[in-house]
Amino acid sequence: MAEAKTTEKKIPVLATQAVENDNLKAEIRRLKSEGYRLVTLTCVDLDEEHVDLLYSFDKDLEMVHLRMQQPKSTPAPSISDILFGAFLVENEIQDQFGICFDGLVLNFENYLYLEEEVARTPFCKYSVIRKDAQ
Amino acid sequence: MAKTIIPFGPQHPVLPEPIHLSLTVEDEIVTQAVPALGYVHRGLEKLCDIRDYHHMIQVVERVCGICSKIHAMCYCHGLEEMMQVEVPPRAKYLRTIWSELHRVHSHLLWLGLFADGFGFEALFYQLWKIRERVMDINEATTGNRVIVSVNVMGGVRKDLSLEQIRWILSELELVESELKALESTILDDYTVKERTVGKGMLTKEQAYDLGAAGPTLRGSGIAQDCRQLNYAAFSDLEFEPVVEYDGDSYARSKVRYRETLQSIDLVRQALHKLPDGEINVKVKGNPEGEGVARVEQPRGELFYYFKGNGTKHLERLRIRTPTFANIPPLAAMLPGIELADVPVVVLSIDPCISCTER
Amino acid sequence: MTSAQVFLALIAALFLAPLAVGVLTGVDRRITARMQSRLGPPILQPFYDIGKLLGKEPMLANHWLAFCSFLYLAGAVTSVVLFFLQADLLLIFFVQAVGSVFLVIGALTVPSPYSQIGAHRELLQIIAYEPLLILVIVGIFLATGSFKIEAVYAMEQPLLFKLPLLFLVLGIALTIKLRKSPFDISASHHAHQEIVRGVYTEYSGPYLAIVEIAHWFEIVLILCLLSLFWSTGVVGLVLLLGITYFVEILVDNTTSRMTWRWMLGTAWITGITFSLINLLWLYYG
Amino acid sequence: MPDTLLFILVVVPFIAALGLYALRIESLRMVLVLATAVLLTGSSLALFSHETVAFSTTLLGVNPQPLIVLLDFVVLFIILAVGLSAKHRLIIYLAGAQIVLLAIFKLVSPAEATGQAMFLVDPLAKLMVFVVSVVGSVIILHALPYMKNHEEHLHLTTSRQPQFFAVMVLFLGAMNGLVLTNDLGNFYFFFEVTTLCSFLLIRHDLTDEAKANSLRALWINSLGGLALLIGLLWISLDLGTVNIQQILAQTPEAAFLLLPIGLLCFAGLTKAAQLPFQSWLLGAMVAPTPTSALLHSATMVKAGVYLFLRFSPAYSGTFFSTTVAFVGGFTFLAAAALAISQSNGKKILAYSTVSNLGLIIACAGIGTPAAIAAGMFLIMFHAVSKALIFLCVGTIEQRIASRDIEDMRGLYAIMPVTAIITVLGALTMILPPFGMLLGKWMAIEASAHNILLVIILALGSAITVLYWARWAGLLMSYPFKGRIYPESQPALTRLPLLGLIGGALLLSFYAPAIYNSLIYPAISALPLAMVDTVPATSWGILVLDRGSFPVIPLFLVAALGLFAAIYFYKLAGKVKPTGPYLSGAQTPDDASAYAGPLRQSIIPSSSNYYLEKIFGEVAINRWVNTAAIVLILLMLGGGL
Amino acid sequence: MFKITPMTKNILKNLITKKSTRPYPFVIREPFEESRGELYNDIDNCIFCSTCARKCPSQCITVDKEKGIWTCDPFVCVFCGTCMEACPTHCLHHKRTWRPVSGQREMIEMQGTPPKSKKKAAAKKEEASG
Amino acid sequence: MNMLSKFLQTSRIKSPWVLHFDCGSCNGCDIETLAVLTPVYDVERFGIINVGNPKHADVFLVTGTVNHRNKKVLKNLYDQMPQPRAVIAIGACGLSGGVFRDAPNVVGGVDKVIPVDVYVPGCPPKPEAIIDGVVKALELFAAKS
Repeated sequence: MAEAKTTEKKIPVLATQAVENDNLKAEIRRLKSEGYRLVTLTCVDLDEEHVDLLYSFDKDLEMVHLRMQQPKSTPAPSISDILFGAFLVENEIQDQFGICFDGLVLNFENYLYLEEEVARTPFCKYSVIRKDAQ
Repeated sequence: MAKTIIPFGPQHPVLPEPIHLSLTVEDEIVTQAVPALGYVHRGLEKLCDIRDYHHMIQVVERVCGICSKIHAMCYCHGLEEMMQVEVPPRAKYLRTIWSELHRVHSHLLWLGLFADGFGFEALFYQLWKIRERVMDINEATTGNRVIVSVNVMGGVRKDLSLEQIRWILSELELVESELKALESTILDDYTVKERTVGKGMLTKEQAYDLGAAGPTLRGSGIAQDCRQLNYAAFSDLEFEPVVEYDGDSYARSKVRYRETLQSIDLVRQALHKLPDGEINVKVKGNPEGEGVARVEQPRGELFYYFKGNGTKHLERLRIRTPTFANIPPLAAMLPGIELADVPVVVLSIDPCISCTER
Repeated sequence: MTSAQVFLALIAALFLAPLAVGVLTGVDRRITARMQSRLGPPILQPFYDIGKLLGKEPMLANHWLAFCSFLYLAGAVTSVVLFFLQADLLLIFFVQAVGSVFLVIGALTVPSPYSQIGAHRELLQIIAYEPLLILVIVGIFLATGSFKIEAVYAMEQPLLFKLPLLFLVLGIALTIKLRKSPFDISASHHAHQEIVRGVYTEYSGPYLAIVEIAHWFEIVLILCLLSLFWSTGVVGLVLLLGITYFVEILVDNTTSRMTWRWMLGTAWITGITFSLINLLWLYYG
Repeated sequence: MPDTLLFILVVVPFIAALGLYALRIESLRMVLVLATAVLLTGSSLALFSHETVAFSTTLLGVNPQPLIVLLDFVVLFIILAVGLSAKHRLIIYLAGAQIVLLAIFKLVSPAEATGQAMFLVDPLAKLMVFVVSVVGSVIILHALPYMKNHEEHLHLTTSRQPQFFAVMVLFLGAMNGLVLTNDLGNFYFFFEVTTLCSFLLIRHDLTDEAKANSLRALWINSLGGLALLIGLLWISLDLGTVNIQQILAQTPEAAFLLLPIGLLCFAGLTKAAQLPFQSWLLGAMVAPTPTSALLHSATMVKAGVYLFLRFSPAYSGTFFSTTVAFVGGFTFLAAAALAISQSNGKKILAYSTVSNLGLIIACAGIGTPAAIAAGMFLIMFHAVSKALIFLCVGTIEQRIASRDIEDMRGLYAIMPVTAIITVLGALTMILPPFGMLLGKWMAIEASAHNILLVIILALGSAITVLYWARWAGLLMSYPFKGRIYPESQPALTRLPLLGLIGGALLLSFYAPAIYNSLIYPAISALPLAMVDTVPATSWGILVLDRGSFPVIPLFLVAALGLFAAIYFYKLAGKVKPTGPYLSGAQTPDDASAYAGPLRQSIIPSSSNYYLEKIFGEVAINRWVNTAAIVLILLMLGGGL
Repeated sequence: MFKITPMTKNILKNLITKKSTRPYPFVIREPFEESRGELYNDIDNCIFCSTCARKCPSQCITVDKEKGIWTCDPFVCVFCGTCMEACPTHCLHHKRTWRPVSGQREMIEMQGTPPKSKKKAAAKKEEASG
Repeated sequence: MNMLSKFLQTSRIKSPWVLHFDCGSCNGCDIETLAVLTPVYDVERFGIINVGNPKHADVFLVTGTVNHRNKKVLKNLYDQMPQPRAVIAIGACGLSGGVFRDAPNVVGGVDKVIPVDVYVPGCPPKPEAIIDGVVKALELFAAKS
């Protein structure tokens, strides 16, 4: 699982399968048809421009992770129309990282957790300008 | 037809925690339920920028006060795997014992609150009375009743003496016998069944597709328990995941009742098999790379994601708690039930909003 | 009745009876606590509660709450006074309905969803227990030949022997009126329910105190009705009331709160079946 | 003198109606209506000064009989014409059958026996005349501003008011005639006139719905008319007389007459819109509200129960009588249950009317003196209270453009006076010490020996409380800080409301006096009444053999409680205001809204429980109608 | 009856057996040996090394080496016991009883004498341990 | 009259009804607060009932950190409580924010929003400490009246 890197110590890396914006939904559908269920999404702040979106799936306690690099300025495709359970976590990422999701079934529009006073992007190390989701 | 719209929460006596539901009801039948969160949101995942990864143990313990030990265990377990630290076997066993004790007290607490949700105060009081024994064990062995703070990186902070083990065993006997005296009330009482059977139906398919976790999933007939991943000492202990097939509130309460007895048994097994040796090892260096960890909380599967960058502050810590996964199934269960059953159904997923929002 | 008797009856109705019920409520809470393996509050706790509420700052969401709370009290007091003056039972029943109706109207005047739902549930409770009370009264009439209370006291044999099933029916009505499990659906003493304190939600401070006192009077009335079933001896009467009340507490502690649908069905079906059997037995037996 | 009164009560309205129809000037119409109202009110009150009077066959020296026969056929042919033009087969058949039967009746009926009274003023009639003339006049006065508004709202080019008021006034005359006549033939005539009036008034607005509903009313009432006519013919063939007093004098022994009397009662059931005939009354609610108040709650439908009360001595003590009690009692319960599921204010009132009429019929069926007294009380108090509430709903409807009770939530803030009057009106329907409850109390006490019936009455009376109390409550449901607007109304709108509520309270207060002077003589004159079971009064306390109802003492206590409550209410004006409890989620600037999900500010709304699944029309209509039909068949069977 | 409402048995048993209430303010139960109560600094032994301040996860301790003032905000302290275990001189410990409630905000401020000689050594040792 | 006013005063101390609001606590303090209502601690001995409705409550038990969303709720609830009233903040979070002081969405302790009468430190405080807190609040009532 963990691949060795040329440092003095092994750095564990998560085994992931890379996906792009365009084939994300197809991959999700494939996993769903194979009987995987969504565990969660994880958003990791990479730099000023990008975040990583990790989609974690599970089948009989075996996990599969998809990794998608997502520019902060463009909306990511929402998978909540395929897996309703994803709506909450996508809303959470909207709140914390300011990423917008296209086609969220229940969109709290960046105010799932936050009130106006703090409605910035608290989880980004590099601040971005929040766009109102459509 | 005219509708009644009710703000259910954030402050509501039947929900111990602040969650808001905008309920639309007609003749007390719920036609629409929109949840609103954010009343407990603290943003504590972000604290990893300020607190180092040792401090974060205390922070993640306070994600949820009811299963604090298990959060800390998951956190330590994940980081230890990332940093390739081998935890001594006694520490593994002790972690198992305390985590199962937490499950016992959490399930007793839940059974009580559930009874309270349908207005059975006497049962609520009796269950909480039993629970006090577990709390006493916690306090006597760790120094605190609720947030026990026994986990450290590389092991645990407290050890159990032989005398304590004997006392715990005898207390557990009492807990078990007192709980069994209530068994017929929890499982067979006419009024209890009237209020729970068939309420909040979640089919097997729904539960799977919506990503339900823990007893909510197992109550719908899917035998998935993260303890089968054999973390801590679970590889040496014997247990079978508890499954019920009806998918209603009654099935979920049955799962939790049987799990309580199962956990008492697991504690007993672990205490009998408890190996000798060190209780912790010193952890050096800082976490680097990525990793995940999953353990079974009383409410279901807990998932941690770590990303380290070689400093003592983690770069990203992500906690997915079981209630977070159970909110979408809850949203699916609410429409169509009676207003009087809203607390019952909401409680039947054992919501821990403080986990959900972190 | 002589004027001295009337005076004594008034004193008993206005002061002694509610005091007794206050103490009874205290004992009730104490026994409940013991059943739950607790120590429980002092016996005089209900009086402290009332006293505290009277001393609170008044706060209202709608003026009519004040108006209605007082009329609730007026209705309840009048019905008890009428009972002690040995008036017509059916009349007493209708007069107490005035109180219940005003409690509901008061709760309905506030546009607060909890209060409104509580009020509607209270109305459902009213339609659940009112027919039962009327039937009990009719049963008493069939047994004594009169709706007047004097006729009951003229009996040589306790009514209980003639109306055993109707006594149970009255017990159902009593449980609803006492707001005890499984019928504590519109309001309950502890607030652990889905509609907070239901019909009481918006009454606060002194107005809640008035509502509580009025509720005591309502309990007095129901207990008086119960007492009619053993009108021949004080010992039997006290025993009967004691046992009935104890059973009420027992039921309260061994059942969960049910829904109004269940309540309506149960109260009507069991209540009417029991009364029908008893009345037919009385009529033809 | 009595002759003149009778002339004024019965004939003058007919003349006034012609005048109103011909004169198309608004001010003149007003004067004419006012004058008629004053005349009618005055004469009906003057009638009380007379003992029971029987009138000869002539009225002011003229024999009206030929005129009546003529008009009778005119009415029937009009109905036939309506049926033909609407191509409504049922109406055509029913009208045709009646024309044929009436012709037969006129041919075979014995010549009027001389010396027999054509009109009779007895206490029951006096009571009905009072209800018709006084309450009716008040309603017609209220209709003056109402109809003006109504037509403005509809943007009519040519006013249809002349026709409206003509029919309304005409109806008063017919109704007075109906209750005063002592001749079943004439009774039939007046019965048909009221049917026609009702038809005309229901279709007044000429909408499709109005037309359809008016036709339904017409055929159901014609069915009643036919039953009445058959019964009439049967009786006249058997007894050789159609004089009501003579029939009553012979019936207790003449058991064979029960079936024709059953047919008369059947006519009464249709007129009183008892189950399963309630549908026409509900449909009639499309008419302008004064119509509903006058015809469809206060007076015309009372003709049905009047029939039951009038003939109660004829069947008292028989199996038939018991079934009548059950038919009435069942309607009382079922209509009350159906009322729960309604949110349309006028439909609630309609069901409530049906329900209360059922109670009165049940009283007639019980047939003891106390029960008859209860029935008479109920007729009077129901007329006043129900007319009041109807007028209130009409007034409210014109202001808020809705008759849905959900839309009346918080009405107190917009129309404080009307709201309070409506609430009081609703309370007079359900609470002691008011007359309606007095009647209900007497009814339950009188029926206590009939176990099944008393169960039905107990359930019905509880359900009645539910729909009135929630309506009363929601009218006052407004937020604390909500502004209360002063209300201005034309005098002719306000005064009738005040008059009726004052009347309801005063009549309730004087219930013992009314009992002594009016009802006691009526019931003690009943052939079966045993004097010792006749209720009595003393000190304002109504005493039955089995119980007592202290009307005046209760009034005093109530007044005391009310004053104290008002005092408290005044004190509460100084109290710190607060918003409703909304789980702490209320928004900072508006305490009656809360911050919901998605950042919305939501105003929590409440609605009544309509229990559609349990008491809805869809859920139970079929069952109750079937049960009612079975009961009616049983009743008619009991006549055999 | 026991079949329909099995709770009856339990309830009646409670009625006749001893109640489980601890009459707390009147009878105080002996706290457990390990209980972590109020944080207490034996200031005479304190060397003002600041280890506790660094180890505290809620950062409620501040140490002023120069003036010899050790302050702790008891309203922030989460009673985890980390500082107690990290303290090189074992001068920090938790009492077995909880900290009493109070009506206003308060700080624990303790004035001691910073031992000049030991200070540097302790600091070094702390650095070494990381 | 004197007797009556004396009775009112005693009853004020003898019958504190509490409103418990979880203002973003981790449930630790929350369950301990609930535990004091249960048989082992049984605060109904002091006449304490959890009424769950600010309009009936005398004592306001607040647990947990205040965040930007629930501070409004906290204020609303406080405003709906009639006088005399007391606020008890429970646990490190309620007193100051505890370990979460620095988290992004945390305002701080309860006293940043509403005046607090009694502070109960602990993480979570033991049920006995919460009872102490209520008793202390009652002393304040006695002093106020």
